[in-house]
Amino acid sequence: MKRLGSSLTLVVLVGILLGVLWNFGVPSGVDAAEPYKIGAVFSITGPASFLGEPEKKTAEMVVAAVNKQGGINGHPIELIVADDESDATKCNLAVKKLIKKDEVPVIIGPSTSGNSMAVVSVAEESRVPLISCAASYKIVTPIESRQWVFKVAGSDSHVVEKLFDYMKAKGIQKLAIMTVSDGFGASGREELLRLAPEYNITIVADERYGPQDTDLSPQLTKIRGAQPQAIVNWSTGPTQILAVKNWHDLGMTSIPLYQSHGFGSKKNIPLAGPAAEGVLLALARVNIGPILPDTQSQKKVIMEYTKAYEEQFKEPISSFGGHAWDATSLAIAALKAVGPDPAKIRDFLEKTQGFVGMHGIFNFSPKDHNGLSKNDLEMVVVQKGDWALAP
Amino acid sequence: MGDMLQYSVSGLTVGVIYALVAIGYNVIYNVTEIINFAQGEFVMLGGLCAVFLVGTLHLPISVAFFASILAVGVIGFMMERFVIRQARDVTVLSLIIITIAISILLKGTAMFCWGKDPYSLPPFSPGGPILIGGAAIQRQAFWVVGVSALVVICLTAFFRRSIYGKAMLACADNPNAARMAGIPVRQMVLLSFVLSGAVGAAAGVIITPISLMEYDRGAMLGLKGFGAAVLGGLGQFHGALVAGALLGLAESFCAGYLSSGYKDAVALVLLLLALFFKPEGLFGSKEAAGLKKF
Amino acid sequence: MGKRNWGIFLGTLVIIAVFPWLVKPVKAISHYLDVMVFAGIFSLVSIGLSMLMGYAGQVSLAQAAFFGIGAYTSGILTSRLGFNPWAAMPVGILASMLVAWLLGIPALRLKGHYLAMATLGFGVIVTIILNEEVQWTGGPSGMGDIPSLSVAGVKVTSEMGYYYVVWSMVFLALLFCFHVLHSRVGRALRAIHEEEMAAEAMGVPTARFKIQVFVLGAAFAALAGSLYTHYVTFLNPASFNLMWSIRFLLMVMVGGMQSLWGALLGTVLMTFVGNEWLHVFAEFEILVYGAILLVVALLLPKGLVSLISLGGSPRKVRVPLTDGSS
Amino acid sequence: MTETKNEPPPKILELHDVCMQFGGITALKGLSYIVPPGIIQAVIGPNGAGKTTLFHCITGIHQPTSGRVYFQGVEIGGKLPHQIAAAGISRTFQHVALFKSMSVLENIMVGRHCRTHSGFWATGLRFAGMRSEEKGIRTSALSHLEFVGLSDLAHQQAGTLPLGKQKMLEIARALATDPRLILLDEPAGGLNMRETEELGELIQRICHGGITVMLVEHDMNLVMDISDQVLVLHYGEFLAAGTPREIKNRQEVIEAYLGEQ
Repeated sequence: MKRLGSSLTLVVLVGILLGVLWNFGVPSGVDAAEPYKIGAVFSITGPASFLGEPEKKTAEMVVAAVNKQGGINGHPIELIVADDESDATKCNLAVKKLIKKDEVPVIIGPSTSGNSMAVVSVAEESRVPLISCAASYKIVTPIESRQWVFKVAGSDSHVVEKLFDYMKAKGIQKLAIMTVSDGFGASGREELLRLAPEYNITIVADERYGPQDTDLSPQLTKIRGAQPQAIVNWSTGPTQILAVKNWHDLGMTSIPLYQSHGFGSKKNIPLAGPAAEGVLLALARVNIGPILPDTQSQKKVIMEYTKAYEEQFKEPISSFGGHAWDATSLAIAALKAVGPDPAKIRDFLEKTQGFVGMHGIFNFSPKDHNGLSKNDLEMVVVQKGDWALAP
Repeated sequence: MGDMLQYSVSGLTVGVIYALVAIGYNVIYNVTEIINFAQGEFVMLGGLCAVFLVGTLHLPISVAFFASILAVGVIGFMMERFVIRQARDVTVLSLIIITIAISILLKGTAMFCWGKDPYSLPPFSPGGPILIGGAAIQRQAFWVVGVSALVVICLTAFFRRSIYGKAMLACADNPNAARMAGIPVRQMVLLSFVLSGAVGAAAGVIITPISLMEYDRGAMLGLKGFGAAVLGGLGQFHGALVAGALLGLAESFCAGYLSSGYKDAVALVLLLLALFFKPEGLFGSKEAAGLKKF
Repeated sequence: MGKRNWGIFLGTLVIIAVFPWLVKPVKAISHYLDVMVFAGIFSLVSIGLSMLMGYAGQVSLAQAAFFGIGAYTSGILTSRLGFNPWAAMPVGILASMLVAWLLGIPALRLKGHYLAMATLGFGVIVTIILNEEVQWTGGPSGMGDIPSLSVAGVKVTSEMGYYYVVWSMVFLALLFCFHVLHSRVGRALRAIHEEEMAAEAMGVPTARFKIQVFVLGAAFAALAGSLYTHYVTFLNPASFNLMWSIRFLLMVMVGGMQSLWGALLGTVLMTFVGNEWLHVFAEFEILVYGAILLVVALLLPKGLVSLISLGGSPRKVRVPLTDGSS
Repeated sequence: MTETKNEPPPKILELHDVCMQFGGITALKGLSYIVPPGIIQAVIGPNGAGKTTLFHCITGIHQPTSGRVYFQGVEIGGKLPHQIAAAGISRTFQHVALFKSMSVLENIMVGRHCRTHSGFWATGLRFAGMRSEEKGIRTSALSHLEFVGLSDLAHQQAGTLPLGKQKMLEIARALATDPRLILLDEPAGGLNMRETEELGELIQRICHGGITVMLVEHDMNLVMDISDQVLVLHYGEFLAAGTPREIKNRQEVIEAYLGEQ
């Protein structure tokens, strides 16, 4: 009898476990007017949290503002935010939960290219439009198997094209590149290597380093040895500040240093300190609202967002928050036009033209689910601790 | 030639930090044979405490240095007193899990207090890098080497000369015999965690001006530090210093001449080779390693 | 296998078989099916780890690395070289077993912390290689468009289909392991865990057995890796890093190390806790996760399973006189 | 190596100038000794004389620093303990080394390990050969249990047994490996009078079963009572050897134990 007893207890325990799951998960009653749901998955914690956090704050801010004015045709917007902790498996599960449990008609995010790639197949199979905030061009190519996937971040290729145009104008032919060994760095490196020949630029040094390295002088010393005419550092987080400081400390300021658009957050300049003087980068206009000429069509929208964000969160805006602004606004525009039907939203997004956003003017088409180009970027230089339009 | 010097300078600077982390491992290991997986977090907390004291409270760096050491020492105290000591069935496995859990908790708390962005500290002595033979040596690097040397000297003296130090070593060799000789083993274990926290914090404060500090920086530092500790021979302070420097140089030269991507792998391969072929480390004695009962 | 185990085995089999139909109709928890698919994949890894750690007493922080080797071998063979997924799977398993054998020979001479650190170091090296060998693994930006599994010509893309493929593998693995454990090999492993020197003196080739069980663990992890690849159809090195090795270790520890049921229970619970129930804490998730581990490690060294069999005095170890299967 | 029927090898175990050093200390200095088969060979000497070290050298747990160990004419110096167990030497340990969480029967079944061979695949897939082998292991283990009189405790957890019974179990486990030579390391340690007597009878029964016994023991009555030969070690060196009666009144043996008069 004893043996049967203990195996029964195990079965009963698992039964109780299921019971707990059962009622724990069931939601309470239904709200008044049918809310329009928007699903959002960002890397709020984990290594990519510097992307996810501003994105989450911006998305919530935009939805709150729209809800304050009565939502969309009387329907309040319900933003359901999930944190994928910068992990592909968690992201896969979060997106499936948003689709199955919350039955959202449109999803914004994820923040990183890696996680976006992990959920492309989920969006395609569940036929729910997904607007990624990540940059890799692979998210929307090949277009045939990316019918339901859009992205609001400029591809790295646009940023590289902008940099190379500028370098070509300055007559730079020998370039050294140093990239961080994570998704962001690898994608940048691919574009730099792919597009360099088109601008007859030869890559004389190709260095890589880890996201948590404490010192980049070995890499920079090796680059100095290759005597390049310019250096491109492609990374985000602390390593891009280290690159600037080591470049300055090693007395290499005679060789111009270009950074990736990752350097675009205002917080980086005080961190890098005086060493950042003269650093060049290609940035979306969201980061340089104040110095934009008034005629610029994006200026108004950018200034509103900058003021609202800095007032609410007491910290400078980041270009990654801008991606979330574009994605959320596009989703809201689609909901306003065609209501919460995934297929209609997809078609609406695909036909959106001239949408004025933070990162440029979006012109989507059945062949281009990104809708941006290199002209949506500006060459910027760090002068006296702030951005200035590059000469 | 300049490059060689530059690689060795940056290698030594980073290597000395690994050495300090390794010393943190040794202090606890010497008394309890526990490998504290949260050692990397002590370094991170040291750096971030200093950032808070200097950045927010505008204290001078010297005060912040000692205050941070004290603060992380207290964290070490609480970790041993309220957690390690409560562990019931103390097996190697449960200790590994406990220290990993503590490192996750420390990382989480740091994330809340300091957020997710990297922070910097003004270098101890202002001014640009000093150029020697084509290599630019940051002034902070001298502080790093100087403070580390000071820590090693003090600790070696403490363990060799002072009564407390000898008592702690006695606890390591034979806790029961030490109890018999009237040594309060519990206090010694507590003291070891406090000391290890302090050493970790010192490493954190002096490295932050060079390489910035953020809430999840502890893990990799902890791993490299353990590599240095094993390479130098667990329990050997001077071993840790030499091994740390070796590790730093190996990394830097690998980044310089081989491929910078595999830099971390070099340090880990050295760790594996030491574990497989010379577990007692460069300076440890064969018998000592053999007798350590795990 | 003892009567008691057969009872639990069949009971759990029924629950797992019925689970999708229980969950499907209820909208609120219909996504629990996806979580259970991952729980099944991770169970394969933790069963192998439980054999190694719970029974043979050897700690390993490299299971995520073997999980990765299996996943990437399948990924590379199917998406780059056009292999059929079912053909790529055994290759991944063999590759992982070979690597485990090469690592095992020097590593398993070590004990305790040293062994933990050796396996940890190896795991991080594998992650670095996956990151750096861009032309093969796609590096940090990952490798995409991997074909999904197809059973008898039918593409298994639905969660339900994959659920049954994965969990049938889990039960086959469980059956295999139970049979091993209830034989001379199982007794030898437990003897190694209890008193290694005595086991050696009684004629158990302890070194060889430790390596064999280490290789077995790697094989299960690689099988799980292949299943993961064809389910997510996208790989990036971050899914196989040190943090995942720690999670597998914790799944086995939290569940309880002295039985494979502990590993299974721990895996299912931790997968749900990690991916599902902690979301309510949102920002505080990392703190709660750390706190749970600490509480379990301090108060429940024997894991949750010990709660179930806490019947009064240390219960008699049931070895029926007549062989279960005769 | 076939044994000629009528003339068994004159020696079952031969130690040839065996030395064992741990860093500074020399535990065994040049010990040479021959153990004839089929006898109870006692090994005595004050603590630290090197008795347990000798056992470790014979069973391969330590590798002798120099010198050679022959078992039935074959050198076993460099072999691993499990190979030596398979060759036919088994042992018990000074501080009982049982598999505490396993049952009494399972402990003995582990002893059968070197006499059986099915590996992971065979046991995992339950090949036919494996099932019959399991039955063989079980019946053999039960018979050894019977031999030491612990049959009623077959399913008891080994760790919960009283010391006396644990010692008996350890002997049964050693016998389960079908040894030709069994080394008993202080089996009588911690036993009361009655248990020591039972132990003495058991050891004699083992010897009559054709298994040579080497016995390290401090209980002089037991040693003098049942041993055929006695070897006396002193600070790792050979001091004396002979029948119990010869050894009992040898002057240097008494001094070694009781110190200078």
